[in-house]
Amino acid sequence: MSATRLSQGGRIDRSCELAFQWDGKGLSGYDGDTLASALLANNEWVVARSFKYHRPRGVMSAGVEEGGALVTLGSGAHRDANVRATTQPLFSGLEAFGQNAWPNVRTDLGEVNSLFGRFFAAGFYYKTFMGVPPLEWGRGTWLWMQYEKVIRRAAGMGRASREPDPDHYEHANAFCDVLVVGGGPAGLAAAQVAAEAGLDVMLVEQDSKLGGDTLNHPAAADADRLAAISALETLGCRVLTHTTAFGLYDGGVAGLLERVTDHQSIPSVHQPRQRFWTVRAKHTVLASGALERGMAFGNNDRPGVMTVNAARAYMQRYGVRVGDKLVLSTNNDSVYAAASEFAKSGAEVCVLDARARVEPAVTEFAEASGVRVEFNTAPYTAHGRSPVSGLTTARADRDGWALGDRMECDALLVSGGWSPVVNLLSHRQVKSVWDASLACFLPADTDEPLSLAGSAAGVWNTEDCVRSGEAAGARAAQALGRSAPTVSAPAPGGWATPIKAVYEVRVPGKSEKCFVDPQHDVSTEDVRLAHREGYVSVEHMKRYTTLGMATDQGKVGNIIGLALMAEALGREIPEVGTTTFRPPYTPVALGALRGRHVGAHFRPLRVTPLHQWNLDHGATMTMAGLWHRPWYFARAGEGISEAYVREATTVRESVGLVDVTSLGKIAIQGPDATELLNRVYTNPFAKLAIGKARYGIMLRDDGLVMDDGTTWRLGEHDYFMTTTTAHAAKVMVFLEELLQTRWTDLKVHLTSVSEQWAGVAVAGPCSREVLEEALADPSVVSNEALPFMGVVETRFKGDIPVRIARISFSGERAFEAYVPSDYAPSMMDLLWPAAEARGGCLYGLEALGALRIEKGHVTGAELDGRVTIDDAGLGKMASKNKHFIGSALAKRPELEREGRAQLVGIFPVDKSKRFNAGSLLTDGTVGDGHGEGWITGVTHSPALGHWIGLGFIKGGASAWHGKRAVATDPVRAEDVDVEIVSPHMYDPNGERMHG
Amino acid sequence: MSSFECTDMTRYSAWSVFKNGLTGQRNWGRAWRDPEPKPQYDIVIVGGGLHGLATAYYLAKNHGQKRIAVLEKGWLGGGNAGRNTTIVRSNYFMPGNRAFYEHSLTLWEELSHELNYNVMFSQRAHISLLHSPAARDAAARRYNTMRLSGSDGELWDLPTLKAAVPHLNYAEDARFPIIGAAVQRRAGTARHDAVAWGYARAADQLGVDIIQNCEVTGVQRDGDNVSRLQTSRGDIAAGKVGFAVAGHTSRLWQMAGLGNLPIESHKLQAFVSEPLKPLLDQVVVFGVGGAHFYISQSDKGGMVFGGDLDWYKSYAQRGNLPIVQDVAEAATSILPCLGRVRLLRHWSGVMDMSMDGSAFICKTPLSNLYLNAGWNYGGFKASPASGWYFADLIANDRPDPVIAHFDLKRFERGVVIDERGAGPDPKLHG
Amino acid sequence: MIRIHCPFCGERDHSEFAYGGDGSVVYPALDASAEAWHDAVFLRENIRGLQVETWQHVNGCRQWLRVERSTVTHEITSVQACHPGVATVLESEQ
Amino acid sequence: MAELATRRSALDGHVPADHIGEPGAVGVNLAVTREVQLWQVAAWPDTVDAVAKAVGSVTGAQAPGPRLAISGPNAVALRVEPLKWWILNAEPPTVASEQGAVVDLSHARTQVTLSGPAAADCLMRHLPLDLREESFPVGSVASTAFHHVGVTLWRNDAGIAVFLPRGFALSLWQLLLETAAQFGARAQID
Repeated sequence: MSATRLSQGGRIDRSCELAFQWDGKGLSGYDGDTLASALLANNEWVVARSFKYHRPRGVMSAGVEEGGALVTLGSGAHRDANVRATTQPLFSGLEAFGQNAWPNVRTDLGEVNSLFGRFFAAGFYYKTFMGVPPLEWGRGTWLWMQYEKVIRRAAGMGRASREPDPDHYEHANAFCDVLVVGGGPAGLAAAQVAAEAGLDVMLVEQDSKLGGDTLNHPAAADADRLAAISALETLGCRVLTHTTAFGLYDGGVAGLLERVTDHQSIPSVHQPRQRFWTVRAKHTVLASGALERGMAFGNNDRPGVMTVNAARAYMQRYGVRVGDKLVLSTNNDSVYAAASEFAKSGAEVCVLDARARVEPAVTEFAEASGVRVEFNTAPYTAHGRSPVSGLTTARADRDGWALGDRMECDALLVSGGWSPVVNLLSHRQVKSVWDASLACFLPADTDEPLSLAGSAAGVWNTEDCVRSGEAAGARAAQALGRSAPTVSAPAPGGWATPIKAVYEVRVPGKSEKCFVDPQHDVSTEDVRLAHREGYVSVEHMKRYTTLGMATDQGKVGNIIGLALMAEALGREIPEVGTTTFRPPYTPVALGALRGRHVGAHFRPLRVTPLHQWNLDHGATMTMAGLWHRPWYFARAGEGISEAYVREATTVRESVGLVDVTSLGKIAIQGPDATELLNRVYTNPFAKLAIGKARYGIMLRDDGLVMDDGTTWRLGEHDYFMTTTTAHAAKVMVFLEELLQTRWTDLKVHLTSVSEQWAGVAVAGPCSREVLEEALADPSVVSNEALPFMGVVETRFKGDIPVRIARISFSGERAFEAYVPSDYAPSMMDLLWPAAEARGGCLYGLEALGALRIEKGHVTGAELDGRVTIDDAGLGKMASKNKHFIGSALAKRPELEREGRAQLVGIFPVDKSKRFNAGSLLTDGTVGDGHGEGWITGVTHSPALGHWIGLGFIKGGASAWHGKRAVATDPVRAEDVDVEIVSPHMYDPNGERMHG
Repeated sequence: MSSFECTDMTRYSAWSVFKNGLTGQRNWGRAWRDPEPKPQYDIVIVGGGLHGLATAYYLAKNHGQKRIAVLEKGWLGGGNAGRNTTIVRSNYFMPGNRAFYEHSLTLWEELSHELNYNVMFSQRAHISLLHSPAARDAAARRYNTMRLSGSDGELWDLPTLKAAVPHLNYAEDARFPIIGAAVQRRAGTARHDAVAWGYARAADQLGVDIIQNCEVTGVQRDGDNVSRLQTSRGDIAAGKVGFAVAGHTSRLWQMAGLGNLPIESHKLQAFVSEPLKPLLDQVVVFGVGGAHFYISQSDKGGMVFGGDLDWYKSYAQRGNLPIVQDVAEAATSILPCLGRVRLLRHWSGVMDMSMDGSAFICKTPLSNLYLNAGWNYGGFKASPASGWYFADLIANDRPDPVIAHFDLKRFERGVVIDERGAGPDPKLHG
Repeated sequence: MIRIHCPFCGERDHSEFAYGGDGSVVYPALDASAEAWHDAVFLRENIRGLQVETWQHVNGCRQWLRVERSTVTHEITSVQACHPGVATVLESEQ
Repeated sequence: MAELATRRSALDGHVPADHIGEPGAVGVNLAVTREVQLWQVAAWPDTVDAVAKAVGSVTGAQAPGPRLAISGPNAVALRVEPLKWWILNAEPPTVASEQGAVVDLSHARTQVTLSGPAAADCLMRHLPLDLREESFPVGSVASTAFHHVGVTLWRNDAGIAVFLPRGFALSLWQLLLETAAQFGARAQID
């Protein structure tokens, strides 16, 4: 009554014993085991509990299709839920736990759910839990949410860690001529033929070893496998094992997941846990194999019920025979080799073949080994709990099935037919074609550079698979222009006796719980209920019953569900439909998909050449798009508020320096540069003199404001444009689009020189003196030589080239100086002592904001993509004498309507009060809830001595003269009476910057 | 009630579930009939998605209309109804949008009772993470508008957020440190398929013919009037016709000979992880540094999430790898524990992306043709109000003031209802 | 991943490119009417099938490209530089 | 400051002196060029030949065609865009604006050269380009995306030179070092 680790055979290394923990229990296995084979060898039959009814679940397969043996691996931050025990290589020190059960999977109190199973039919939750039972009285969602809490706790499978994942992952890119998916006989043959034709071939295999199903054959057959592997090595074919091709995408691109260290006991800290490959192949051969499916019969989910080929794998590959007394149930020829191998190893074996008769050659060999065969027989229901102890059979009769006999067994092995793995083809939205004679979906033809080979193409015999692989390899070679021997691909099939389609064994008048999707506890009755209720399209059935939506995506259960629905509808399977498999083929950790782009590297950080210099001088940084920029430079005892007020005050009183490198900078060169600028800016640029700069506004095509900035004329055909930090890339791309697609007659080159030039603004009454001290020739910045909006190219001391414009964002006398980036720290080492000597300061974004709000200068907070140039108070910059980008659509009636919200300044009525940006401006009533306007920015104005703001309000300042306005901010529970004023709140005539 | 078999099981309740449990679940009837199309209807709605079904339901329920058909080319709810991340919220602030989405949210709150179908609307709160004072102020404006117009909205500081969602990435060296959140507590998630089925069943009970596998292949005009629709199941004459076929609006529009629309079809991917025990109780939204990401956990335990469009026009319901990577980067950067959580499936839906990110519910150049389109990312949450106002428009042949600007002429007038301020580029309105 | 054959750089992942939009739109002259601009800026044929569209090889040679691509299968049938002068230069050098 | 100011690379102070990562052999060498000299020369579509000649006169060799670099006795030219060349380590030619345009990008890019047996593998962990010797031989030039940032590559006798936009250089450098650790690596600046 138990599984046995055989003393010999298999592909495990019995000299290398591995200790591991299962649910706190110390067990051991061997190198080469999977967790599943090791658990079976230790007679651990119940390894999981099902989703809904908490029925005991054991190992049902030996591969990725596993719907039963899902466990949790590791603990703490390394905890990994829902791991398939059947694909997890065993390593020394592995820790695994049962999940979805309490106190443990062997004794789970959740099993009480099974008692109420009759009420938990598919979709029952759509019909209740809305209100107070029994008749769902009540309103709203409150009651549902109480039920939902309980439901959520019961649902879910494993428990994920809440701690940050401590592992790292990476991406990798690869290119090849031919990508072969699957390292079974067909894949190996395809790779070899393609490589022999001189192609660059990559072969990926999800298993730890190459060989595919031949690994489940007696080890004596290994010669062919090893020869094929060494041939690939000689040919220089790239082979990745532990690697799953999880998705096929456009352009011949495949996504692969390589599990680099998941099978290692103590991985190197420098190796990633997993690697996500993006492979671009010119041709792809899918040799992804086929999966054996079961049949629906009573208690077919019990531990001890598994596929025949799984049991064969456990014996031939892992040296574990799952029982002494084995019953095999089949509807096809594929089980007889395994049956005779079991018998030869000493087990008592009985095959129940659902067919009336088979070709004698099929059973001869097995029977000679002592296998008993009963025809017209199938399991009706399994008995025993964990594992099964026997079964009651059903006998085929004219009307279907009739109750048969009771038999004893240690394990019930089932083969309901084979399903080619067409999932990757399905990712390409190629629908597969039903083949009634083979009872499976076969891959359909496609125009894409894809070939199917081996059992993925419905070829059942190993020799045929090899030939099928050779044919696919040759086809790939020929498609890529190489000569290769023409090999004719074998036709699908290969069984001596046709399969008999058996999906469910049901005896009239009897009912047992028969599972279609064991992981989600979807039963045959659920499918029939979906039919009764009209959820008959395959997608409705799937969604209503949740069939095929578990972690195996219905790899084996879907066909049974389709067959049952077809039967209920009295139609054929293809008329019900096929399911579309979505990537990934097997689930992929998000960590692998993100690679190294996480945490601090989620997005690349952009820093200015002054970054370190700023930090060294006390900067606190803030983010601005991808940039880090100085926010404020706190001195001892200061917080942000004290610091920025001091900085802004210093700028108005003496001088301040601020890093403005992050502004976008574009070199605009060529004979038509002036024409380009004149077309994209709203204001005239045709007559800007060399050595002058001009502030400009750009609109979008739809007439709303896109960006602002200054453009400097350095030469006849040579301009230097600055954009806002936020829109630098967007402006560059838009100008490139204009020149390359719309105005191709203009000779203009654009080059982003944002990275070439580091900039600092020197602002304040003492700004000129500071510059003079740093310049080789101080006279170039005198008021006469460099009047407001003048531009000069000159040198700092130390022979540092610099271009300087006298422009001002602060409203003070100010200059922007740009030097080649590598010289930026040297520039600051010249400017800063000069500024410091005059009581100057370094300032950051917060003070910059305070200064610009005082002046009513707009930034991204105001230019939010919804305002017109008039709204922003810049209407005078829109030329009436020329057409420019946006000028046509800016004239649409709503955009020119009277009473639109206009840029204004905002003062508190009580000057001791502050108010918040993001507040709405109202007339004191709620109105329609949208208010009369809104506040975009606030600051404590050092110059005015109270809080001020910028914002928009209907009609602008003039309409609100003498009227009450309220800055209302319900989310911060503040209402402040405010006065609406001109946005130019400080030095409205601009006298300070002209001197 | 026409041909619908009315049994005492028609009404869903704990009682009916109990009784059916005792009788082997044999007495449930069809959720909706499978009628043959009739040659003529008063009103034909093209599109058996959420918007079409809701429209038919409210036409029958609110406006007493009879002889209504919904034509669906495939299976009900097979478009974006079945391919979204199920988020329901009303944090819109532009005039029109604000009232519209708020009305939708109030309809959601009673929808399970209204339809007698549990759509599992769970008001688990919608949390938009904030990363800078500027972002907080922009959110304040939006949420203040919500508050002032009778909705709910809050700004959370960091301690409040940490208490509610302790396992977000609060590290100071995070690329975009979190400073707080803007929160709508009444927002949440619903079971997307259930909404389609619930509307279908409720509409069917009011006599609406829901006809699946019925593709419109031609629109026959009689001057400025639609006279009949050619379908894969025969010609159908209609008094009034409503189009509600997200993703494919342009095709029908052109079948009707109406030229071009301010719409492009783009695809948006959605993602679900393996099922897990409760890990996240709220909807969390992240948008900074050019990234856009939203995540919640379904009742079944899957983490359901999504990000941006694939950035290029497409009618293909399949996604590509760059967005898969982007979304995984965002997911694990804000919830670092998700690194080991596995993606189970990713798929994509086809969106009507409009030029300003806002929808159309409007009359058309044809006197008896009405348009419901351009839902961008927002279609799921909008569906109850969309059906409500579209039904009202069709029944009364005039737009309710709330949808006054949901018309095709707004771009000629220069009306700006652009929630993102992104301008006339459909792909930017995610 | 769509693979785009850039006439300068060769075949590359679409992630290096930025999608522009409908390449059949002819933008009117700056002095054209608001109606003409409205149609160009706001109305789209939204083809289901082969369409001409623009992409910029933004992380490559920065060329704006005119690409013929199916919006259903994503298959690309032709790519050329939008700028006729650049297209000529590339043709002569390939 | 009477003496000439010195240039400061974006990676100054960020180049580890010790062996990086996996002990043993060095799989990747990462060398930062401290002072890059890089000029861009652009032509108009109808002046490509003339500008190519001007570029050639500076490098002392023919101007390279698309995706190529050609090293002349005096300097190297890289063809980076259909109408643009980069000239390394030399003063640019004089080009009248009717012929084209010249702009200095010496400070705009940070040059890192990867060499060693795993250099291409290390870069291909990040770049969607086939950098194996046979596909990207010496003299090849390509621009691509490195974590959303545009970078330009050139394989020369010393290895694969990567030109990183200066502001992103540090961030991308950190990613390269992280990746290089699995191969065993050394870094240097000069």
